[in-house]
Amino acid sequence: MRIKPYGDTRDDGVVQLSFTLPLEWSESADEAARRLVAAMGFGDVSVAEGRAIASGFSFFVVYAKTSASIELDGLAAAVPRERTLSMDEVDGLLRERVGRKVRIAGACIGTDAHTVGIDAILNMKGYKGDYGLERYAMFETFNLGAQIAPRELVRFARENDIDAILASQVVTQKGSDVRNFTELAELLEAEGIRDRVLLLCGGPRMTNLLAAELGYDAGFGRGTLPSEVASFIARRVTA
Amino acid sequence: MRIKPYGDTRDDGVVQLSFTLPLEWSESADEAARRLVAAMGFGDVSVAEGRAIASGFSFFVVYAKTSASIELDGLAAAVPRERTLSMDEVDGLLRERVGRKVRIAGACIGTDAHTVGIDAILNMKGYKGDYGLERYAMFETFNLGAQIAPRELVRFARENDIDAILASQVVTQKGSDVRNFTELAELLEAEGIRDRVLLLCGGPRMTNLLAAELGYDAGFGRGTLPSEVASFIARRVTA
Amino acid sequence: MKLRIDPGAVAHCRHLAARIADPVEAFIARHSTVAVERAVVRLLGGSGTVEEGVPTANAVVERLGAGRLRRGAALSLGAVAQARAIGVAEAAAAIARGALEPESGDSVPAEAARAALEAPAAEALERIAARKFERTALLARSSPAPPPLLYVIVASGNIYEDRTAAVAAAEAGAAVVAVIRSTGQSLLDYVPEGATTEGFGGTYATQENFRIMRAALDEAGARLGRYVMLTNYASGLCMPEIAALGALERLDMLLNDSMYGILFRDINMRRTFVDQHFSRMLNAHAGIVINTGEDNYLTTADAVEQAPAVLASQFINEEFAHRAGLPDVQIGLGDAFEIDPDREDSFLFQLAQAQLARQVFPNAPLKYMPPTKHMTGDIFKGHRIDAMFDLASVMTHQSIHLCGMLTEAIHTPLLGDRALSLEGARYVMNTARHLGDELEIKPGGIIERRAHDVLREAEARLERIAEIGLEAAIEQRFFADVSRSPQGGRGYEGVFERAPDYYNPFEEALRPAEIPA
Amino acid sequence: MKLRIDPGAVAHCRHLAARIADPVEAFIARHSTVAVERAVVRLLGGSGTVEEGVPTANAVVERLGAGRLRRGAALSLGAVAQARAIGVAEAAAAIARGALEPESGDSVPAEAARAALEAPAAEALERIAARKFERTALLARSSPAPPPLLYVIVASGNIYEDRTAAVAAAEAGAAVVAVIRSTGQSLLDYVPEGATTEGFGGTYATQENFRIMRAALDEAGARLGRYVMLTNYASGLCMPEIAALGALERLDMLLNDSMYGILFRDINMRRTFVDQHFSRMLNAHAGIVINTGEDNYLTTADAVEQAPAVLASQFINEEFAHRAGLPDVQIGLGDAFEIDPDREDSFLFQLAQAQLARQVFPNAPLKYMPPTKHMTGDIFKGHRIDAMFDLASVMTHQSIHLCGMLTEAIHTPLLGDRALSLEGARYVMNTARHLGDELEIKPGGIIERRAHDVLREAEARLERIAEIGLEAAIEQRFFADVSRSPQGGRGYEGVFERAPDYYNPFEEALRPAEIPA
Ligand code: B12
Ligand code: B12
Ligand SMILES: Cc1ncc(COP(=O)(O)O)c(C=O)c1O
Ligand SMILES: Cc1ncc(COP(=O)(O)O)c(C=O)c1O
Repeated sequence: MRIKPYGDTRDDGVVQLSFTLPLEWSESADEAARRLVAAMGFGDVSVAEGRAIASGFSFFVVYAKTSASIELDGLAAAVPRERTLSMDEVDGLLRERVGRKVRIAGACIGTDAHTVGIDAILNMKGYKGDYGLERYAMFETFNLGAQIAPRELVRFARENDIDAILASQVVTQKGSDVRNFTELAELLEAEGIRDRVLLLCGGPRMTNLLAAELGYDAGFGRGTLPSEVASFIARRVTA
Repeated sequence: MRIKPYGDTRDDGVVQLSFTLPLEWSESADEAARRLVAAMGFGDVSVAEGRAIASGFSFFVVYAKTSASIELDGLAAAVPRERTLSMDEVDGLLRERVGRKVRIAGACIGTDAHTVGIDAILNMKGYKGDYGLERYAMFETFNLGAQIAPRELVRFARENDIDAILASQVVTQKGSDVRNFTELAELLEAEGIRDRVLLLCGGPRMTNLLAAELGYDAGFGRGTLPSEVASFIARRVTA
Repeated sequence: MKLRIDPGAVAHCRHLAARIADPVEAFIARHSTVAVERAVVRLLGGSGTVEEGVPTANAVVERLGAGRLRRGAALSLGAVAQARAIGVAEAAAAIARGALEPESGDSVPAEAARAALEAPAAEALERIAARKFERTALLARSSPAPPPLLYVIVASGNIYEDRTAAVAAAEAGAAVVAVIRSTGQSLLDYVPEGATTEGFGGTYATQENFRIMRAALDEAGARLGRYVMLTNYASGLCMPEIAALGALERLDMLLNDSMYGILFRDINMRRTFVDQHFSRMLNAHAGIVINTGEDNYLTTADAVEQAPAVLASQFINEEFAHRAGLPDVQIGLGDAFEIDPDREDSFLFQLAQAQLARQVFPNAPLKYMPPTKHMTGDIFKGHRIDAMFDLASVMTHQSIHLCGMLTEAIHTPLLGDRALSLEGARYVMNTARHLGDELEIKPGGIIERRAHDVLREAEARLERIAEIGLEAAIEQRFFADVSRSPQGGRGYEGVFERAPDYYNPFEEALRPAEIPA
Repeated sequence: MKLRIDPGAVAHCRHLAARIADPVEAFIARHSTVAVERAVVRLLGGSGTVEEGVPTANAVVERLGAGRLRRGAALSLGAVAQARAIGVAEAAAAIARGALEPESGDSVPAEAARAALEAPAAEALERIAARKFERTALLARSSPAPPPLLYVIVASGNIYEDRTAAVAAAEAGAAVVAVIRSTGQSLLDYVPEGATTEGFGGTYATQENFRIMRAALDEAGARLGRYVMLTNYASGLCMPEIAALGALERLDMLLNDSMYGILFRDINMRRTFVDQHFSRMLNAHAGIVINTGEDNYLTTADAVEQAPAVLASQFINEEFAHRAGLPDVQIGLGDAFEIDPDREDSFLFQLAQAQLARQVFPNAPLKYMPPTKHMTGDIFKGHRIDAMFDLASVMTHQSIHLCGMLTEAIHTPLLGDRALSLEGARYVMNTARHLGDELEIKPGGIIERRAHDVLREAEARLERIAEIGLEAAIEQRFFADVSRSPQGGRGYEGVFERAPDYYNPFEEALRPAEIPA
């Protein structure tokens, strides 16, 4: 089944856009905005607002209709979503099939100091009422904290027989997250321990698809619950 | 010169979008949104927000980069903008070259009852400190008011030797403006008086380009000042 | 938060409103309209259409002719039914089709005709009462969100899309859903029939459309555990008929103003006065909350200047409503947040006006309309203006809150717009839930002085109106800056003087014993 | 709007803050750091870099070595200058390059070395004073918008894009522009050089970047008829150097907190205490308003629970600031609007906290930070949360208002985001300009009770801290839920005990005669 955006009627394709153009405002700036949105492939372009926001810059609010649609069939498969296991299930599975604590090292890498996200996954307290990995009987977690160089994390993993590495990146400007994640993955390869560890990454803009591109085993985005991460690890180390 | 949207760096092409999809929210709905925006031709698609707003409907806020750009050269020509004449200039021009009052009939046509816009152009008081056409010595104006059938307006024009017809449409839903404007233009043709009158239209979404498509001499959009309309009429009837 | 206002001035305003209403009421008592009679026909069972889609009610009134109509349509129908020993509804249908001549009842004495009407009239009133009790029962089981009632509009033009939108809005937190009418419907002198899928800027109000929406919202309400109210528009050339249909289909609110049609649709004032009275009697019996239209004064003229006109009009609307038997709890007086947002301290003025209305009409379910006039294509700023509106509403305990839309200046609301609006209102009202109760207005400050000024000025206007009479006042642009003459405007031809033996069984049954309060 | 708060409790808090600061000040007096010494070198003319891009200041400190440094870098420079009969700046450059050995001054008596420093030190202080007078003159000619000062950040990573953004923001109404530093800069133990075009989540703070921004904003300010302030960040491993550079390049504000680096960057606490003191002395002389970082407590921990920690920290920051010679009008104490927006009556709690700060620190230019933690990708709701923040700010007369961005959870602000934010703030503040003055807080109500609770709890915490000492309190997670040890964290190796004849000409000149207020 294909669907399109819904304004007030099925398949009307209505989309709202806003953007700034490096252009002094005038009526022809409105027309420039209209043409630009038409050039993006939209129809029925209506420039609802266009005005100067600074000398040489104009801001626009536009409503337009897209002819693009998206196929839903097969989508669910592209974003697999397994049932989240309970803490008991995770611990039970690991106790039975691994028989020792799974060792986890987490850090906010590079110069990024946003630890709240990785803390939410690792710390006892967890996130939104969902306990963190520290609370699981069968995980041993090491939270290295903020601004950890990829090299340092790799060293720690090697020296401490880490089973799973959890790297976080919250600052994404100018692709700094991609750069740091890549560096980490490459170092693990270079050190020859990539296949010995489960490699996870996360952050507000992470998706599983991006993670796969970066050579990670999984990626977790905004709103991730610790139990989702725990389930994933438990399933993968026992698979 | 070609320009692109400006996020925080020249030519980064950043655009904000929002839309609703007729789709139950889940993580795969976010992915659907991402793919849809990619299908629209955007790159670096980031779904900043995706959530259920009702059963079977999800709302999304997306930031993405467009590769579309727009050519500025020639744009000014497409949206010609003549200097607005002062009231004295308008009256002077008409006195000199026409030698009698120019007769104007205005109305909000069809079932549309939004008279504020056409009143702003016609009434003495005008709009934003700019006097309306009634105030000009060389215009004689007839404001027929709200919900005037195109047929009625045409009859009035014929019976009263009207020089310029000003039709307003504010309700644009489901193209009702286009329908009414078209009916008016066609009736004038049918009655054989189309070339005897100057035919102007206006409303918050009107553009000169749309007006031309509809067979009008000019179209006036949001924020139009009466003096702009007066100047246009004066220039055209004396051209 | 309380304003110190002069109770004497308020009482005096009410007294003046009564003086203003008196001569109008006398006129109403002596007249009826084609719309009132059509409503009577509908209540007596004259539903559906005859050939060419003309509604039965219109056809009946047409065929009865002016002379017979002066005695009330009911009397003719009763007579024909009696003469032919058929039901009144059947008589109506037959007359409409032209299968029976109205003359066929001419020999039946008025007594007998009235007797024939008794049962069907009582039955109609009972059906309405039953719908009202239904509502009461549903409300008793409902767990509503904290006040005010969040109210949104749907207006796609297509009743099925409207239904989708209404259910989605209910799920997103709407307590009231209104279906905006297509532009132009209020000028039609008949109520269209059936489910409709084409309209401009709104969807036609038809009995079938009412049913479709009512069923959908009942279903959604049951699922959500809270009753979702349905609203439509009465004011227009068919006020009494819409009131009748709304009563039968359990609408919960109706836009019903004693002057809106006059001022904003150029409907004849006498027609409107008569129509609003009978329609409100039906609203009263149906337990329908009326919404008056004072907000409209502010969408065209300057909101600071017009505030006294709003208050004066509220007093007049209240008085007319009382006289039609509506208790305070069914009188949703209108007001709006329309002061220029870029005016310094405009929010203080808004608070003054909203709080004044709250204190002057303590038991009325005030209807608070959102910013519209000053909304622009800048949806971001618009969303903030709406936030300030939401704040004023919760601070001053407004009752019926029309959620503002960030896209107000662009299009009738999209499904997503409504969700953003409801979410936004919920946020603001929750974060500032008790703010109004925790703050006090500085005595003699900007807010209080403004409220005083508005009250004084409204009183002065009411005094002038009482002197010259409401008709003259309307002619002299006392409201919304428009002038209408007593015999001008649409629909005047449908107003007529009642014959001495005029009879309307519903009016008889519903005439208030005394003016409620 | 006024809270009734206990002046005794406030006075007691101040007294406790003094008791807390005493032992720390004693420590400060006995120590210096590499960063303090580098700042001294810079002020004495040691600018630029030597080979491999190492800043002259760092090279000098490196080459002097620990032993010599204990007497203060200035003394060595003075001695070498004296010995070689060259200027002090020249001496610094030569030592940095390795062209002169520090030993070459060892025979010069301290007296003579100090004498050699007199002129260049005085000259540096005069240059700074001249920039300060420049500011005063520009401000006198400026027509500012009504308070608070609208403050926005630029953070593209590229100083030239930042410049474009800053000028655009000024045109859109910003009164203050801050250039956010690249992530990680605060952990560099040197200040980078030159104009920079690569940074992540911010742009490097360099002297050249300061100059570029200052020139652009001066130009825009002249055009707009109002002075536009420039801000950057001091707290970090280079606090004193940034303070020196900010003074020389006429920055108007600097983020400068006595504990931020400790808590949020794991910088050693002793290093921070010493560094903040000297940097603030320079801020005082330069007329630079400091901004403290209490808002950061609320971005990680719960804002309702942390409010007392914020207030306690404000008292401590104020006390340290006073001891460095900063008068109240230069102490921009931090606070933030970070309570969960979905909490009922959260706006009342925000008002309580903001108004409490306003009354406790009546002369401080309070810095009010926008919602960040609870902002999400829903830019529409976010824009409303920001509106409520703007309202709280204008109602409680905050001074420095960091405009919230609707895209806070998404990216560092785009040019358009800033414009929407400024427009939004202007709208809310203008429409409610005098709202705070026209309302009174209900005695004993939710707002007042909350303010009392916060004050009492802050007092209790300060009491505990005074007992155990600030170092122990930080170790025991009194602030922001993090624990730091006195000898842990970054940069401890750069702290050293002063030799008995330690000399720092700037400290001598700027030591406050008495604690100002
Ligand atoms: C709190 C905060 C701070 C705190 C950080 C304190 C700390 N100890 O973490 C302080 C005040 C110190 C700070 C500083 C700065 N910040 Co900051 N900050 C934020 C803020 C407000 C909230 C982030 C947060 O805590 N989110 C809550 C957590 C729970 O969500 P999360 O990180 O997404 O994590 C979840 C998932 O992503 C996932 N997850 C995350 N990591 C991982 C890892 C794994 C392995 C897994 C499985 C899952 C996972 O699970 C978590 C739970 O669901 C955001 C704005 C916002 N509202 O998002 C800005 C923000 C992140 N900061 C930003 C920036 C730029 C900075 C600064 C450079 C300056 C500034 N502009 O404020 C500095 C530099 C800091 C540095 N060196 O990195 C930008 C980043 C822009 C970008 N996209 O690149 C943001 C978006 C603000 C903005 N719009 O400018 N910041
Ligand atoms: C005021 C108003 C009303 C008043 C109208 C009173 C009156 N006498 O005009 C009342 C309350 C009665 C009303 C009713 C309705 N309205 Co209304 N109304 C508005 C409102 C708030 C402002 C319109 C306005 O006055 N603008 C100010 C004038 C000065 O601007 P303007 O019309 O654009 O005119 C300027 C230019 O366009 C130009 N211009 C216009 N016409 C012409 C003609 C010529 C020849 C020239 C040269 C220039 C020109 O010059 C003018 C000056 O610059 C808008 C929302 C908004 N903020 O825009 C909704 C709006 C226009 N209404 C709308 C609708 C749907 C309705 C209703 C159906 C129900 C409803 N949703 O409220 C009814 C039906 C009325 C009907 N039969 O037409 C929709 C239209 C949606 C659409 N795009 O199709 C809007 C956008 C609101 C919404 N989002 O739903 N409305
Ligand atoms: C009281 C009242 N009745 C009716 C309407 C709608 O009338 P129409 O359908 O003519 O637009 C309104 C409009 O807002 C109103 O306020
Ligand atoms: C007081 C203070 N200093 C400095 C900073 C910035 O430090 P960094 O550059 O380490 O992010 C902040 C952050 O908001 C702060 O509040």
